[in-house]
Amino acid sequence: MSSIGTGYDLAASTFSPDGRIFQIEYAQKAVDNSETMIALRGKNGVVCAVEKAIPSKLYQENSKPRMMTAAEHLGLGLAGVYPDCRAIRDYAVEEGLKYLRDYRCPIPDKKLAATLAEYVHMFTLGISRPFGCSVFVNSWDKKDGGKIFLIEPSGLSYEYRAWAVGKNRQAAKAEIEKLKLDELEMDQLVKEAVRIIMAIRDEGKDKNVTIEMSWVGENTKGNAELVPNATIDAAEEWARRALDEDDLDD
Amino acid sequence: MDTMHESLVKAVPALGHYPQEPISTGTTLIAMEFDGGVVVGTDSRTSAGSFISSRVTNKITPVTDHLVVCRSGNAADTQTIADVVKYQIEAYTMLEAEKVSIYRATQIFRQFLYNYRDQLSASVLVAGWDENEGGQLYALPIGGFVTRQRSTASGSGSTFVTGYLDKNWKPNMTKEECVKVVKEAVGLATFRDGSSGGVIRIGVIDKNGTDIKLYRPDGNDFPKFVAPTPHPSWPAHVEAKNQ
Amino acid sequence: MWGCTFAEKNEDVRDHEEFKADYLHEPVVSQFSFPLPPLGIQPKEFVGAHFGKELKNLQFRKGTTTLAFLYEPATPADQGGIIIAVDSRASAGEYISSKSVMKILDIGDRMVATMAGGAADCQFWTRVVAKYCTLYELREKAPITVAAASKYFANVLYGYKGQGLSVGSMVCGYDKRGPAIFKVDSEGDRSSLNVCSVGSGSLNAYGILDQHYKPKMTDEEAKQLGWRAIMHATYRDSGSGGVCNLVHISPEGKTRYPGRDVSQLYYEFAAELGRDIAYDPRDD
Amino acid sequence: MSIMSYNGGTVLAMAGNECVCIATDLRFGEQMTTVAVDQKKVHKISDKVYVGLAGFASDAKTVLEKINFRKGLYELRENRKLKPEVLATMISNLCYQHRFGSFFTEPLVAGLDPITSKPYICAMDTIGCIAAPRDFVAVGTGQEYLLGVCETFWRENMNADDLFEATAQSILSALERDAASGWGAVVYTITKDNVNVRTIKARMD
Amino acid sequence: MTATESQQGVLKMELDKGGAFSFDNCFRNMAMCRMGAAPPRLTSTGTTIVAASYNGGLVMGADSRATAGNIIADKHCEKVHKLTESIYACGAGTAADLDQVTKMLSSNLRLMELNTGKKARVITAMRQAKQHLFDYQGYIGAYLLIGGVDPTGPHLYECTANGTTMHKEFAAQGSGSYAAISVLERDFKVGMDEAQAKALVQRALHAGMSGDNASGNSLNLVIIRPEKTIFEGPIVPDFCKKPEPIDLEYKFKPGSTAVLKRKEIKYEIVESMDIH
Repeated sequence: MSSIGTGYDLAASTFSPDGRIFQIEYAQKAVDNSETMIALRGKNGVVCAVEKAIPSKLYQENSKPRMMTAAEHLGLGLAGVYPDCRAIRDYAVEEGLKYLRDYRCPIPDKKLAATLAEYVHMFTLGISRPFGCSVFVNSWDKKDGGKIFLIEPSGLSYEYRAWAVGKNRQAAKAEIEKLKLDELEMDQLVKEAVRIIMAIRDEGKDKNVTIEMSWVGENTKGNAELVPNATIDAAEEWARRALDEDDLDD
Repeated sequence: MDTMHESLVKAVPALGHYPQEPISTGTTLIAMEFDGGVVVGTDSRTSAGSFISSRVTNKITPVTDHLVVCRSGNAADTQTIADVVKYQIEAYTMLEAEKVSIYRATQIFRQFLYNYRDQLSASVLVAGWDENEGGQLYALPIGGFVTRQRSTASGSGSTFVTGYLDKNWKPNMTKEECVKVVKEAVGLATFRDGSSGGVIRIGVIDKNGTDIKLYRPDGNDFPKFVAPTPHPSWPAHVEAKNQ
Repeated sequence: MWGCTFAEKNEDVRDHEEFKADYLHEPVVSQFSFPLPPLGIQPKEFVGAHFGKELKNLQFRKGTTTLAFLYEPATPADQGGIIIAVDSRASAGEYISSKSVMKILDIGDRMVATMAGGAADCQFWTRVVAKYCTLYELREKAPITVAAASKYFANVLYGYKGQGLSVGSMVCGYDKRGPAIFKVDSEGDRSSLNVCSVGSGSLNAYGILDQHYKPKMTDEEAKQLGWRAIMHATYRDSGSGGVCNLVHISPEGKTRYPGRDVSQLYYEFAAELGRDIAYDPRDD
Repeated sequence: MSIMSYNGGTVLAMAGNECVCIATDLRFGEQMTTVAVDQKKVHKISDKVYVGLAGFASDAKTVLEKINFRKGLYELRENRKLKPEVLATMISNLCYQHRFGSFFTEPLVAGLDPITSKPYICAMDTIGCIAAPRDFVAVGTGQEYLLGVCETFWRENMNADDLFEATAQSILSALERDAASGWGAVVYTITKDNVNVRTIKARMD
Repeated sequence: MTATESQQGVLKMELDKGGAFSFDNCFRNMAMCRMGAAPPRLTSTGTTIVAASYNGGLVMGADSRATAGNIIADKHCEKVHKLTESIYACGAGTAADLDQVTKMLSSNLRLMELNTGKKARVITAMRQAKQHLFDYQGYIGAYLLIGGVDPTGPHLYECTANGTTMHKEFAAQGSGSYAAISVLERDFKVGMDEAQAKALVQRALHAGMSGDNASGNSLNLVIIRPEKTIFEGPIVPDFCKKPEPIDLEYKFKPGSTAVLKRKEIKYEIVESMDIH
C-alpha cells in the first residue's frame, strides 16, 4: 500500500486514478494484519488452523471462536475483523437453511462459496464499507474429496489445495509448499498444520497463544468439527520436537 | 353486475356464451424405475367435461434431455408449471455451470406445487436420469408432497391398474420388462377408464437421453383385451322361445 | 268452491237450506278451482325459484292507472253519478305488451269493475263476479247491490290470499242505494270510497284528483277531471299510457266514451297553458 | 331488473350517403317513474362526431367526461381533428380498461370523417366491443325494437332528408313499445355542410 | 399548487391512458349486484371457428355473428384476426376480450419483427397469448385458434381462456364447434391439397352455422400459404340468405315526421388548428 489515498480512499464507491479501490485494499489489510490462519487439504480431509493470542486470562476458553460451521458439512474459517466474521457466518447459515428448505438437500460447498462471494462483493460497490474478513469454506465428501474455498474482502473466491492468510501468510505458504499434501493422512495433516503455525510464530511470542483448529474429512464422516484439545496438544508436542530437530540440523 | 358474476362464467351455449369447463387431463400415468433409467407411459386423452378436446395429447413433457414430467390435472396449470420449472432449471444450469440433479429439479416442482397449492390443480410425475443417482422417479400429487417411487400409477386411470402393477412388479426388472408392464398397464387403464384413451406413449429415460414411442390402437403392438361377453338379457322363458 | 261456502249455517234456516238443497236445484255459481301443485308447494315461490324473477314472459302484465269518483250534479241539467277513467297500457317490465287494453269491465247494466295488477287475474275473476251477479239477479228477481257484488269479489280474493294473485279492482255502480265505489284487492281489502285510484300511476292521479275534485260538479267538469288525472298519471308513470277510456254511470245508465289518446291530451293541455314543452336542443 | 334499464333511454344511429343520423329519446327515469324529460343521451364530441351513451345515467356522465378528457388530450397532442373511428377505438379502450368492473353504459359513435365525409357508426357493449356495421346501430332499452324496425326502414345510400325520416320513424316506432324510453326525441342529422338538430313529436306517455 | 405540482398532476393524467386494467368500479358493482341489480349482457362471439392444415399450408375460417343474449349484436363481425402477414387468429368467447387480445398480440409480434428483423413464429404468438390468458386465470374469455406459416412450416394451435394450449392438425372452437368438429373428424385427411382443405373448412363451418343458434350470417376464410396469404369473405351460404328480398320499400315522404323544433349547427371554418 504505497500511495496515500489523497481523497480517493474515502469510500468504496470511488476509484483512484490508477484504477484501484482503496477501501477494498484497506479491508484486505485488516485481514493481512490478523492472526495467521492456514487451511490444508490432505489425502482424505481438510484441516484449518489459526493461532490465537489470549489477551487476558479472564477470558473463557475459546470465547472468540474463529472456526465455525455454515452447515453440518461445511466448515468456516474466519480471519479478520471479528464482528464482520460473525455477520458473514450468520449469512452463510441463513443461505444454507434456505437451500435446505427449498431443495431438501444440503447446500453444495461450491454454491455456498459463490453465494458468499456475491454477498461480499455487493459490499464493495460503495453502498457500505467492505467486509474486513476472509472466509475459508472447507468441506469433504466421499465422491469429490476435500475442498477449500477462500472468499476475500474484494468478493474474489478461489478454490485452493492449501492456503494461508494473516500476518505471517508468506512464511506459512513457504512452509506449506514443502509438504506433499496429497499423501498426508488426517492425523499427519493436523501435526503438520500445528508445526507450521508454531514455526512461523514470532520470536518470543509463544506465551499466551493457543491454536484453534477444525477438520472435516473421512474421520469425521464429512462433518465439520473442532479438533479436540487433546489432539492439538499431542500435535504441539510432536511439532515442538520436530522444530527442535530442525534447529539442531541448522 | 360485476362481469365476473358466477352466471356469466358458466356456460350458456344457447345464448352464445361460450363454455368454460376447465380442461383437464383425466389421465393414466404409469412409471417404473429400472436399473439405469426410468420408463413412463401415458394415455393421450384431454377432456373438457364430457368433450374430448384432444385425443393425441403428449402428456410426457421433456424438461431437459434427461428429465421429463408427466402431467395430470388442470391442463393449463400443468403446462404452465412445466414451462416455469423448465425455465428455472435452464437458468440454474447456466448460472451454476452444472446440470441440475433430478432430485433438485423435483424439489423445484415441489416448491411450485406447494406454494400455489390453493390456486393450482396439478399432479405430476418427475422422471429422469442423472450421473449421481441414475434413473429416478418421483411422484408429486396435488399439494406438493414428494415421494420417490420404484413403480407408480397416477391419474384417474390408475385405480384400475394398481393391482396389476403390484402383481407384475418385481425387483431388478430390465428395461424391456418395464416397458412391457407399463404399456400393458396403460392399455388396461384406457380400456376401463372413461377419461383415459387414445394412443399409448411410452418414454424411456436413461443415460442416452429420452426416447418416446407411440403406439396406436390400430397397431399390432397395442395391448388388446377382450372383455367377457355378456349373457343375453332375456328372461329364461323368453330365451327358451327364441331358441 | 270459495264463492259457494258462505251460506249462513243458522239453526233456524237449516231445514229450509236442506230442503232447498234436496228439492231445488240451485244454480252452482262456479265449479272452477285451480289445479294446485302437490306437497304444499307454493306456486309463487316455485315459479320464482325455478324460473327466476327476471324472466320476461313470467312478468305478468302490470303497470296501470285507474281512477273513479262519485259526484253530485252541480246544476239540474247534470246527471251526477260516477266517473271511471283508466289508461290502456299493458307492460311486462319495460316492454309495452299492449297499447289498447280495456281496463273497465262490465259486471252488470250499471256496474263495472276496473282492472289493475295482473290482467289475466282481473279479467278472469271479474267474469266470475259478473256470472255470480247475473245468477243472483235471476234468483232474487232484483239487481245485486254494489256492496254485495264487491263483497263476493273480496271474499273470493281473500280465499286465494298469499298464492300470488295480483288484483286491484274498483267495483263501481249505481244500485238502489245510489252510486258506490268499492276498492277490492288481492290482499282481501275491501273499502268504500268516494274518490279512488289504483295502480302504479295512482299517486300521480291522486295529485290531480285532490287538487280539482269537488263533491258537486257538472258532468263536463267531471269528465275533464277524469281525463286530466289519467293524462297526468301516464305522463309520470312509465307503466301507464295509451288512451284514456272513460265511463260515466248515472242514475239512468252507463255511458262509455271513446278512448282519447293521452299523449294528444298532454299536447292539448300544454297548448292550453301556452307552455312550450318541446325540447330545445342545447349546445354542447 | 337490469341496471341497464334503471334510468331508461335509447340511442339510434343510421348511416346514409355522406351523412349520418343519430337519434336519442329524452326520458330520464328511476325505474317506473319519469323524473325528467329533457335528458338527451347524445353528445357532441367534435363538429362531425357525436357519441350516444345509453344505460345507467351516472356512469354515462362519468364516461362522457373521460371521453372529453381524452379527446382534448388527443387534439392537443396530435394537432388534428378526431376521426370517428379514432374516437370509437379510444372509447373502446377506455371501456376495456374497466373490463373487470365496468361502467354500465353502452357507447355509440356516429360521425363523418372530417376530411372524406365518409360516414361511420358503431355501437359497443359495456366493456368496449365495437360492432361497426354499415347500416344502423342501436343501444339502450329500446335496442331490440329498433334493430327489428330498422331492418326494413333502412335503405342503401339515403340522402340526408330520407335518412332523417327513416331514423325518426324508427325511433318513434321503438318508443311505442318501450316503456323506459320516450317523452320526446331529438334527431341529429350530420352532413358535410352542417348538423341539423330536430326535436320530433313523440308520445308523452 | 406550485407549477411543478400541477405539472406532475397533468403528467399523471397523461399516464392514465390505457394498458393496465382498472378495478375502480369493482366494489361498487358487486354492491349493486347484491342490491339486486342484474348485470348487463356482454357481446360474445358464440361462434363457430375452424382451422385445418394441409400439405404446406393452413386454412382458417369463422362465421360472422356476434350475439348479446338473444340479440344478434353484429351480423358481420370479423372473427379472423390478422396477427402478422402469415399468422392469423380466430376467436371465440367474449368479443371485447378477443378484440383486445388479438390487438395486443399483433402489435407485440410486429414490434418483435421490427426488433429482430425476422418474421415472427406461430409458437411465439401462441406463447404470448397463453401466458397472458393464464395470468388472468380464465377471466379474460378468449378462446383462440392461432395458426400460420413460418420458416419452420405450417402450425396450428388451440388456446383456451384458461391458458391451455394444444398443437393440432385441425381444430374447431366456439359454441358451434361440436357440429364442426364432427365434420372435421370424419373428413380430415393428412396431406390434403389446398382445395380439399378449403372445402373441408367451409363444410365444417356450414355445419356449425346451421346447427348453432349463435353462429351464422356469413363466413370468412383465410388461406395461409408459405409464400402468400389469401383472405376470402364474406361468403354467405345459401341457408343464411334472407328468404325473400324486401319487395316493399318503406320510404317516408319528407315531412312525415312532425318536427317541433329545429336548429342548425354550422361548422366553424378553421384553416389550421393552432393550439398554444
